[in-house]
Amino acid sequence: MAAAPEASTTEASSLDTFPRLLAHHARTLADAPAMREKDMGIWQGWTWSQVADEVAALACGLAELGFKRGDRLAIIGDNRPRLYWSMCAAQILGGVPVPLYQDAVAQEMVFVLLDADIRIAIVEDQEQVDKLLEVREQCPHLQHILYDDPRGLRHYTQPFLHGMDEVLAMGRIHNTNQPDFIVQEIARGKTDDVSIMLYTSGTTGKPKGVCQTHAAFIAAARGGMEVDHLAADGNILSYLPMAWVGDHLFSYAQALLAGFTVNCPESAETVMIDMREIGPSYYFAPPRVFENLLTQVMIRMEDAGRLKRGMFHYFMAVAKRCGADLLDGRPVSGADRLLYALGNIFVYGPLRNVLGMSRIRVAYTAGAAIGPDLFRFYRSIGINLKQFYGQTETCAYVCLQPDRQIKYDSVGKPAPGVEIRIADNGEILVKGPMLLKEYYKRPDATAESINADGYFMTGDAGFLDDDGHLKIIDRAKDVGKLAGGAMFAPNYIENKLKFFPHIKEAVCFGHDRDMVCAFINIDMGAVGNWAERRGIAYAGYTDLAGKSEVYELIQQCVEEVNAELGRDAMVADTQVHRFLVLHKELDPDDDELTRTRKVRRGFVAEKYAVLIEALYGGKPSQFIETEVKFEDGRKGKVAADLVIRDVRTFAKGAA
Amino acid sequence: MFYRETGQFKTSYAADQQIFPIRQDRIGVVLLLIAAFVVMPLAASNYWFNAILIPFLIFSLAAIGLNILTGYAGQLSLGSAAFMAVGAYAAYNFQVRVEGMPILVSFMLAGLTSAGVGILFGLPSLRIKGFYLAVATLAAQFFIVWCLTKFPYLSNNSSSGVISVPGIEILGIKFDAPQERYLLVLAIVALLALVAKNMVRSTTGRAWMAVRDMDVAAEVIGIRLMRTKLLAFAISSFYCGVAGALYAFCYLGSVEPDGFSLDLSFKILFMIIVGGVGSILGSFLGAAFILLLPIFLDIFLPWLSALLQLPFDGATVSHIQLMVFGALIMFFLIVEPHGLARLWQIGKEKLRLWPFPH
Amino acid sequence: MARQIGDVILDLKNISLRFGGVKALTDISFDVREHEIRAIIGPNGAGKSSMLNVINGVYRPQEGEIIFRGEHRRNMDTHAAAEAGFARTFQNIALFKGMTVLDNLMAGRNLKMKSNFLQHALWWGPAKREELAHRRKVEEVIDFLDIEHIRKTPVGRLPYGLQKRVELARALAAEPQILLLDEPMAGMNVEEKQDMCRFILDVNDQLGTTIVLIEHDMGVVMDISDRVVVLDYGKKIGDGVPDDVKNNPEVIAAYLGTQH
Amino acid sequence: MQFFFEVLIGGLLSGIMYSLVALGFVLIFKASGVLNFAQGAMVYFAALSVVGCMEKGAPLWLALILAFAIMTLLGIATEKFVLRKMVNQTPIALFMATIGLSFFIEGLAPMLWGNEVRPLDIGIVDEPIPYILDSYNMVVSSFDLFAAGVAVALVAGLALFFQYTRVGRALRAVADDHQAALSIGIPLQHIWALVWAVAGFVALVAGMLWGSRNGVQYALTFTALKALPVLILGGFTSVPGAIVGGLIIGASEKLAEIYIPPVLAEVFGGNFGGIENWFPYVLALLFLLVRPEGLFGERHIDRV
Repeated sequence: MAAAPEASTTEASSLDTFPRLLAHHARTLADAPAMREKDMGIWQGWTWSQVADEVAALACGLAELGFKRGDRLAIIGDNRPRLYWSMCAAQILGGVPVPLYQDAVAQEMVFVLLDADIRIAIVEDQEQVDKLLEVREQCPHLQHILYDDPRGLRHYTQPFLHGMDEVLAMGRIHNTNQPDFIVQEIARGKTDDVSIMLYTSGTTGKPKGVCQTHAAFIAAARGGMEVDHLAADGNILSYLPMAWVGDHLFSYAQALLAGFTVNCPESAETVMIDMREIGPSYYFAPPRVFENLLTQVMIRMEDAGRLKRGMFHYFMAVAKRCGADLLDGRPVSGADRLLYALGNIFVYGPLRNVLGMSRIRVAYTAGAAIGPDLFRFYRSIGINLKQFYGQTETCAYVCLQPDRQIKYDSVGKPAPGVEIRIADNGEILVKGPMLLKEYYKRPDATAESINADGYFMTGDAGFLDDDGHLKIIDRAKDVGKLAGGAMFAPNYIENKLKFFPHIKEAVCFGHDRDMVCAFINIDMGAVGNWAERRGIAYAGYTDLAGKSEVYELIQQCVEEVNAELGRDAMVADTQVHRFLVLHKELDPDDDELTRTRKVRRGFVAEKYAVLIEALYGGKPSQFIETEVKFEDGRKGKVAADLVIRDVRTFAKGAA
Repeated sequence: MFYRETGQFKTSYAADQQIFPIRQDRIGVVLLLIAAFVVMPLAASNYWFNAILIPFLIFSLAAIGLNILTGYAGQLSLGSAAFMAVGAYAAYNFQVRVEGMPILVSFMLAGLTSAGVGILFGLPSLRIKGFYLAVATLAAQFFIVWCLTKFPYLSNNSSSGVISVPGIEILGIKFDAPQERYLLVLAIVALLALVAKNMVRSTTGRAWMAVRDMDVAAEVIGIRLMRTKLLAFAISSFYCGVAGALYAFCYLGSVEPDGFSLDLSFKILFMIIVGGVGSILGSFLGAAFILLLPIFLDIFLPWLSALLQLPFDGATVSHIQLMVFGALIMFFLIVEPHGLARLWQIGKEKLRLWPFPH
Repeated sequence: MARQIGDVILDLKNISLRFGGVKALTDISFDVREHEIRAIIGPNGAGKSSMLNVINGVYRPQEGEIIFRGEHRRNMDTHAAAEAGFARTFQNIALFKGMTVLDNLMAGRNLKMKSNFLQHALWWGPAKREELAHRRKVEEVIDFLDIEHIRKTPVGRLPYGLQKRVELARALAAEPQILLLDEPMAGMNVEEKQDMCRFILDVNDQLGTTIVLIEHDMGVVMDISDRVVVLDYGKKIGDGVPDDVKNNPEVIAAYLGTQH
Repeated sequence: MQFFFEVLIGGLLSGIMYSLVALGFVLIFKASGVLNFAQGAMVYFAALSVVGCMEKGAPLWLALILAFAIMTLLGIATEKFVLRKMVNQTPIALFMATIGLSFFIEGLAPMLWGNEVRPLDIGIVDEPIPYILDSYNMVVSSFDLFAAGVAVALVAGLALFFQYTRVGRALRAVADDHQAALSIGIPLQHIWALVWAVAGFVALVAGMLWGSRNGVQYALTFTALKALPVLILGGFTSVPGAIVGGLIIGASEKLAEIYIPPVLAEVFGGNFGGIENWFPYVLALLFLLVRPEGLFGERHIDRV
């Protein structure tokens, strides 16, 4: 024991690249599970040493195909073990993996494929192969395409297509012939090498390739690991796009650092079932997933018998009263403790179980503001849900909520090693080891985003409260001014609107105008259910959105928000005066949302200019026809005569 | 509610295909086995052993036998009692005629003898189906009981076929006391129940169910109807035969052929209807229910008559019993054709999804 | 495409089938080539299902000869047909309703399983090994037909379209050489039909299975089959590639004559 | 030889009695596809009801009418509370339900009317017909002959009922094809209730005859067990089958009863009475192996 600490420190200090981390786990956690994938009806598993072998073989195979130090490797597909392994394989060879969003259409991929000079792409299946074949002419550099799942590809005879099985076989031979090759390649890696390129979806302009080093992601991963005490016995369910920085941090960087097990679901449709089977200890989901879950819980409970429903609501009230306090270690009366313990047996425990959250130690949400009620619900039933804050450029690592210091309207305290400053215009500036190295081939953009003091300009507006917790208001550039001069933070208002389960999306306008107006998207599930219970018949989204009962419902929500805004002097002037319910759902396929489901404000404003005009022109209604793209690529049109409503506003400071 | 399945994932087909894939169920079964093997022998009275536990286990075994034939293979039989009789008399004959025959071997041979007779009476199933076959099994019922009465050789020349079995001794250990006999029966029944479960969850069982559900399709995928049906008759009769041997040796001690009447066959049929057609668990539940119901009525009806001040004599009680039996059978067939086992399953589903209703 | 249609593997010669006095099939001859999709079409009551039933031995024709891979037979026997590699689906779904999807598929492989009931009774040992090995095979079929989510559902609870798919899966589980499909798309909506079409083509293309199918939807038949036999009142009135059959006056007459 | 004929005729005449019970089975099976195991219990119940009513002072004719009313009620109740609720279930399940029904009736009947054995006198004496005894020296019971006459009359009556009444024709339509019957607007449930009533009537007649011969007692329920081999032989759906089957079973059973036990006794030694309990079954079974569809049944082709 005495000699051990020293040995481990020397080793730990040398664990500065991901391939070295993998090699380390292959030795120390050799037979512990590294990865699982639901396939063929059961969870197929790989231990760390098996993963290391597979990765080595894959790296050798890639080398045989001519993949060299500094090359970039495109990775396209759902979360599959072999796709994660390809990342590490590329890193071993000193290359840079570039994961792409798998649900993007072929033309959207062209930009990245060209921008990153992709020569070799590893893709999941026939679907992705077909996309790449479609755009191959446009990408002259693309030399090899490797596919994971050979299904349906039997008759594809193109010489540049390779099954991963062949490449692995080839690599194994290579590995046996030159056993030192991999060791040497790993040794050649440096911690300041770029380890990954993640393209920012970019709410404006073309995507930019964010280059992050091993050091940056390892620092970010280590900070998170320390705050949340992540350990090798943990499990995570990896189901979010591999191209998203969060997945890279949790499922790749932290998994390799802490040595916990990454579990890949069977398919996108079975995520909930797979989640229940695995029972992850570490879980991430965007707020809308938590929101959908809660809606489902409530809908399913509606069908329960009277007695059970009564019991459920009783104990949920108990949880609301004291659950979150218990989790945060605040004092709670003995009677409430007893009731909560009972509730834990009859409601919370079983509920966590059916949601697949029984074993969760930490759950995270980020990417959008989460409603306080929603947040509170999960914490009150004993799930340690937290928020964090970060960008692709900061390895998704800026602020974390430490245990027992959870505030519902903040994103937590600066994470270990991170410095935060608030600029005069309210913009949040951050500095630390996790900052990007550069934007790929975009020195101009790199220079623009990092100021002279070495701080990265996040583009978000916010402030630190008295306890040092960061609160986000809006995108800095979106914070505008009303014609009257008052500050206008559209996101802030929109989030308040979106906290109502009936409102799925909201877009507010008001910059340089004399009042605030809003577009609303209703939530099809929640409002549909609401309508059914009232016996309101409807045919599809457009019809439902136009019902006067629905308008009535939404108007109530908007007025409640107005009342809330009215109470706060800072934003009282930005109450919503007029609104309309859009005739179609905003959709990434129609470019109205980003792939991460953020509103493309400018695009929407342009596309629906006629509606904005009607809002500010005082018209009672407006006809509009819009083209929509269906999932299979077909196009169609939806048209409707949209009603516009005036809303009651409240005097400043009035309740 | 008590199920916490989150995190119980399966990494091998072996784990996925085990009899109780849910951990809480496995714990429950272990507790049940401990209760049956350890707690009961210490806690139960002789009345419990003799009047409830031993007959319960024996009838469960017979019900498993009938369930294999009727519930799994879909061949209705009304002659289970006759196959029990074959088992009882075969075991008796092996015991008294072969010097030094171990009792367990006798039970085994009794089962095999019964299986042989079962195959014989199963032969018509190759050409006839449904009611015709059900009626044909009545032939077995009447013929076998008649044979046992009329051929003195079969009862070792005792008058009118009554046999009194010798005591049980295994490897020098006597099984005389009620709890000793209980443990013997329990061990045999538990083992055979496991064997039955193994069969019904493998190719054999699937072939039976395939023949039951859609015989033409079964034939087309290569299942041999003849072999499958006869195997079901043989296994079913084996179980009934062993149950019969236990019935004679461990329960009554002295039996006569008329004790294995059509009424007994019906009783076993009722057990599987109430318990659950096509369920091993159901066989136990049904046996318990049908066995406990008269005991319950014996207690409840006098109480009721006192309450309502109606004169219920013994005959009336037995008439009410008949009516309750009949009504129950109709009730289950109408309301829950898959019996108590299905109710159990529904309840379990509810608990697994708790607090959600479905 | 890359799919190679091979030699004749199944040859039916002068088949006649009667039920009592009713003639179901009269002197019908046609052949099936390896790897092809062969359709049998015809108006209601033309004897299409009877034809399939003759091919895999459910019915025994009074006259004729069935030659499968050079082996001459007076008639098929269902068991022999199954062993020879015939698998089929039925017009009115003939699944084992009380069993799960998984068990239905496992039952479909029963001929490949060699352990006996005594080994099953003991379970541990050969029976278990065999069971698990075949489970793996069955999972491949489940994966192929995208029915992972219903693996453990009793088939009786499934909607019609899925039951049809499960029946196809059960047939595939046997790894057949010839697949006989009796109206695989009957009663389906457009989307389900498209799916089924794709699966049939996938089976033919990727597993190389020869397919004989009966179908009512002429569009589907003409799209996916290599050759078509047309029956009417138990007699063959046309045989050839879809385009030829489409223009055959006798076929047109039969269809016009019965559809109105 | 004379003795042989005497046995044969006796057998044929008692076979007619089996046919009567079998007839009840056939009626219900034809109309609803249910093999009604409770037919024996219904015979018992009907006979007991007549006796019971007479004990309460009703004359025979009134007792008969009352018993018929009771049987009709029972039929309607069975249809309404049991069969109607089991429309989607397999025939075997329905069969098992009638076993339950049989138990229910076996409990209900003695609850209502008491369970002691009682004689039933319908005014027909059971003694050898003097003429036949004199001329052929054979014992032929006048009662048996009367029973045979009743049976023939009943069959004739049923035939006329089926052939010439609207209800009868409807019944036949149902028997042939449920769907077709539905599509021509016959309420299936009424038909079923009616058919149960008719079966109840047949049970009543059988109960009268069996009861007055052997006394009204629980053993009357066993008549169902006598009728089952008749059904196997004659087919579940054939009225003539039930008659011919009954005759064959009756005759062969009596002959077997007389001629087989002595042979067995000679071979094995001992007493081999009681052969009639199983002989009809084995006979019917052997017959089935040769001709699975029964005497008059139709060959069934599985459509797939």
